[in-house]
Amino acid sequence: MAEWMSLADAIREHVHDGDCVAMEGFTHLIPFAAGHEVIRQRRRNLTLVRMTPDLIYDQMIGAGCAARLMFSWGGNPGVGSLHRFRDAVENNWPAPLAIEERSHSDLANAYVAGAANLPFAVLRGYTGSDLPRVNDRIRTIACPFTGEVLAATPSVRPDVTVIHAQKADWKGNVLLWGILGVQKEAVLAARRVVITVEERVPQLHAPQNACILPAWVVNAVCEVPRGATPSYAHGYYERDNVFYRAWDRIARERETFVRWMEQHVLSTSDFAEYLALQQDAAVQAVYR
Amino acid sequence: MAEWMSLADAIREHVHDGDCVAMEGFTHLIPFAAGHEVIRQRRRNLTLVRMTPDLIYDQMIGAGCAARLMFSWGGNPGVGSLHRFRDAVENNWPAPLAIEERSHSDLANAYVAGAANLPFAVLRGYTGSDLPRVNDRIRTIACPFTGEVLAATPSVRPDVTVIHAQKADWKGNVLLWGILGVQKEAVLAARRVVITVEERVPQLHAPQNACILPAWVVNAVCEVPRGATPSYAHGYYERDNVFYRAWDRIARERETFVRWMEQHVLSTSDFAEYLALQQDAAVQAVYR
Amino acid sequence: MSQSYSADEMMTVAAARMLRNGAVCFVGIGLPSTAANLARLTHAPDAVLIYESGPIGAKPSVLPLSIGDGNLAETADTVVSTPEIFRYWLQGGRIDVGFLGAAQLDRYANINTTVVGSYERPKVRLPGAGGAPEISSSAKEVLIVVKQSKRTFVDKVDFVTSVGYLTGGDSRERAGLPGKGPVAVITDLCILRPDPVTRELMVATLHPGVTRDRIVASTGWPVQFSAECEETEAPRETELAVLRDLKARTAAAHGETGDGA
Amino acid sequence: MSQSYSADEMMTVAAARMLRNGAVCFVGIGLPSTAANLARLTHAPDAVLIYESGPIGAKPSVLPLSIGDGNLAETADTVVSTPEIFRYWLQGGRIDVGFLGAAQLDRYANINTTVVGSYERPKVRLPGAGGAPEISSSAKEVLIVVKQSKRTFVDKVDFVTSVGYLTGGDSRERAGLPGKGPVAVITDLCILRPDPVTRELMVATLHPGVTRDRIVASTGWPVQFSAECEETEAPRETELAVLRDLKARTAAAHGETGDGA
Repeated sequence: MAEWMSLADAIREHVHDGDCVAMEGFTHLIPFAAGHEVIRQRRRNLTLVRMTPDLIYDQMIGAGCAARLMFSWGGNPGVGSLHRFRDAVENNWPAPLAIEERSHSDLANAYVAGAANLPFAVLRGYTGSDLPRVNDRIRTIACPFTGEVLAATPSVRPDVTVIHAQKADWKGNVLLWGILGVQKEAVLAARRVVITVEERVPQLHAPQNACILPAWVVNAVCEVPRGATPSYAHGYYERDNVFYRAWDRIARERETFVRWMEQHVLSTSDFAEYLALQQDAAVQAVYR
Repeated sequence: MAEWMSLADAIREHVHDGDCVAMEGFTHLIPFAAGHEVIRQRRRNLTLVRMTPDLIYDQMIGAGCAARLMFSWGGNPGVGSLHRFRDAVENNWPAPLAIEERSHSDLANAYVAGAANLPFAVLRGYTGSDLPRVNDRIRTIACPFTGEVLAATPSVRPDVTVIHAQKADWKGNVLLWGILGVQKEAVLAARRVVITVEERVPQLHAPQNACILPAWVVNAVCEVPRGATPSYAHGYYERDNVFYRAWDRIARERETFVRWMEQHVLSTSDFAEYLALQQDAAVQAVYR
Repeated sequence: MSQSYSADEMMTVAAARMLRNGAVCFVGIGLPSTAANLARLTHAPDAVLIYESGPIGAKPSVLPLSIGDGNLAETADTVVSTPEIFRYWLQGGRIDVGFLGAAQLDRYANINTTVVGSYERPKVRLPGAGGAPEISSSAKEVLIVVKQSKRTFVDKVDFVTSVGYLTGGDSRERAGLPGKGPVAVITDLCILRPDPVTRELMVATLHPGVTRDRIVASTGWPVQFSAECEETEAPRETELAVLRDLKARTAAAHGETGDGA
Repeated sequence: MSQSYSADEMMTVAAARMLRNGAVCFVGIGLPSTAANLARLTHAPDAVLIYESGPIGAKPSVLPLSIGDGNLAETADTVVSTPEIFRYWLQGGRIDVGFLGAAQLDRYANINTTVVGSYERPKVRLPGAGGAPEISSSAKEVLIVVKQSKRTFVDKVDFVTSVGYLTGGDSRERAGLPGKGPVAVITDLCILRPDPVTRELMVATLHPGVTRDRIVASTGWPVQFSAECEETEAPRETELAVLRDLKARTAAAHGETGDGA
């Protein structure tokens, strides 16, 4: 049953060294505040799962939280490379990063299978691709009726899934809308669930078939306004495209990355303080 | 691409003798008007698929449209038996009815697999049940990762799916809400799609994540107000529980059934005329 | 002995009491729905009612006549598709308690809702499986609510639609079924519970005024009584008042008793 | 020869023209998105744009910088979950045209977006597969939009992320892939199409002002020109006007060129 708590407490209680962690959000509603808190609490040896690693995992990988990454597309959308991800894969910095690479379709199906408590997913995919050659967890299965051979991959069952959503009511029922990504499946596939929300409201006033995660599938819910910045929260604020572009410069070199991480994340006590710092005119001038 | 047409034309064009037909709607939005039109046009030898056959299939089976039924629960909800269904299975009247019986979970998964263009579905089910003994299309499959044995069943791919929905816009984009059942999957699993709606509107004004079937997955769309009567359409009218109870008496004996079918369906030219007849005080007196 | 309540009321109240507050409950139509809603309106206000048609967290003001009544959707926290209910919520292992009925039941709580007689040439064709095979396997616990008679409580079910404890003992565990199985069978005469070892249903409590002879005469196998067999607590005033009020509201809304089948 | 348009504009216009009105198009970010929206705003107003993040029938007023921009959701007919996009819509066989980019491409239009160098010790780690392996197999037709250079158009891709025609001939059909495969590769220099028999990419049209020598010098295999090889029609006034207007609106909204990567 959902418990309202601070984000720091939620990460302390539910994200442990060595855990398999999924922080999902397809461009929209990416749980940056939670990612920063994981970095602040210096979690190590995590297996990170995410379809599109994005800046959030670039930051966590560069900060040394991850030992392993399962993903399907690792880039800075609309900008270019994830430099910290590349540095880890190409040069083992700050630590070696084992990767398990799948396609979007596969990983989306693997979350569905996890949510449905199945050990594997079946899909039409990978025919002719080299991916099964480098990932022995992409296998085949024959249809028991037609004999047709399809791809089979293991389901994803994170120890903990962390997402950001728009609203939760006082009981902890969570509502999200707009681009839903794979969040519902990532939540239902996980053993534990931490959700940050833009705001806590008395009533959700949701449409009948809205995407709602009932309080009883959530462990911790935390009010963190603008907690998806620099991604966006539909109905609340827009994507900070300037930051996505600035990140390319910040993350390109280890020195600038380390300095940024130290100043902006490790030296701030929480996401509100981080956000205040982002508004600083001097910081904005550097980003632009 | 959706074409607006009369229901009679839609059934004539898209439902053929011998077709595999799914008419879905889980208690809500059951396409009765379309079912009546199939009876009026005297389609024969149909394979009917439906999780909950309900009165609509009781009527079609009793009228001799069906050669085969795939289903998971065949009763008059809240009332009792489907007498015409039972008479067909127990006594071959008016014709023998081959049945393929599955569970709700299976059939729901089979529609999902159909919509996803997969030849089979995998589920945790049937362990210890006698159903696989009487249905050789319920088989097993081993997980290629864990070795665990699960149930596998063939996907459902109807020749034509018929559903009723609340609204469509002039292009033929269809909106439904409330209890959605398995309708989206049944539509996307089918080769052809006929949809009746309560009303044609200039704009759908739907919430962002509403259940919408785009015009380009629909073949025919027909405006049939109250077309789900005696089931209900959320936001339009309620379930006619009196009729559901009256049906038990009407369908119990072949004679009363045949007379009702002749008077109410075969002798009316369309659903509007049928509905007008239902309002008749004498008819209402018989039902109550 | 004069009673101020009916056997049906006793059964419904006894079933309702089994549902702990906060439990996530997969509810079928009819008696299970009545019992689950009675629980919600008495000792278990935070029970979460899930109907297979899609509503999650339904709080109906009147009892639904069908599994997909509009009132369920309107009062639910959310309404999802039927495949999602079966895939993510039931198979996903999120259901604490599944409520089931039965046309036939054997001593190991195996359920038949398919046919009386042979499958190929049935004497009576019953509605079929519905959600029951997967509820009986995936719900963490199962409660069965059914009227007791020799016709229903049979020595051997004609068809195993949904499993209880299979052939008893540890046969259910060995079959690898995720859920624990039926923890109680609530009838209009008594409450039966599986023996911890043999898993045979034993009479655990007798409803007030019901004799052992009557139980024996209503059971198609040589039914056993547990050593601690006591009397079921009679329905309390408040339980009866809430139940009757619910039924009256339902009757007013549906135009009849609305108890469902 | 002086041109009133850039090579990028020629490429985008040529790609947009490939999209027939009414086509259901699975759109990636960057050039594919620009081309698909240009088509929608010119000759193909009824083209249906599907983005892998969930929007179906998106009609963005400015070009999205990311695959999940809010403007896509707001202008879409509906927004579904990402698993649904891949399961029901792409794998379901409902996509007419998939637009893809490439970091490396070989003569049979096989695509690499995974690594340059070896997989275990890559020289350059690229973003990876994304939706491409299943778009390339399940979309009825594929269009590839990519800038042409020897670095990109290679004799042998370092890694086959997404298939084109495999080893050519009927090898794609024999592998049982549902879709037809890449029907055109649109570059900043020319349009290539697969030979009907060998399936090797042949230059079909040269963009105005581009010489055969330049194509040869920009291609990592001995590229062939089809017998009917002609000049690509130059961008028309209206095409350029709409494209530049779209880019200007995008720049105003995003604070930069907004072309994406």
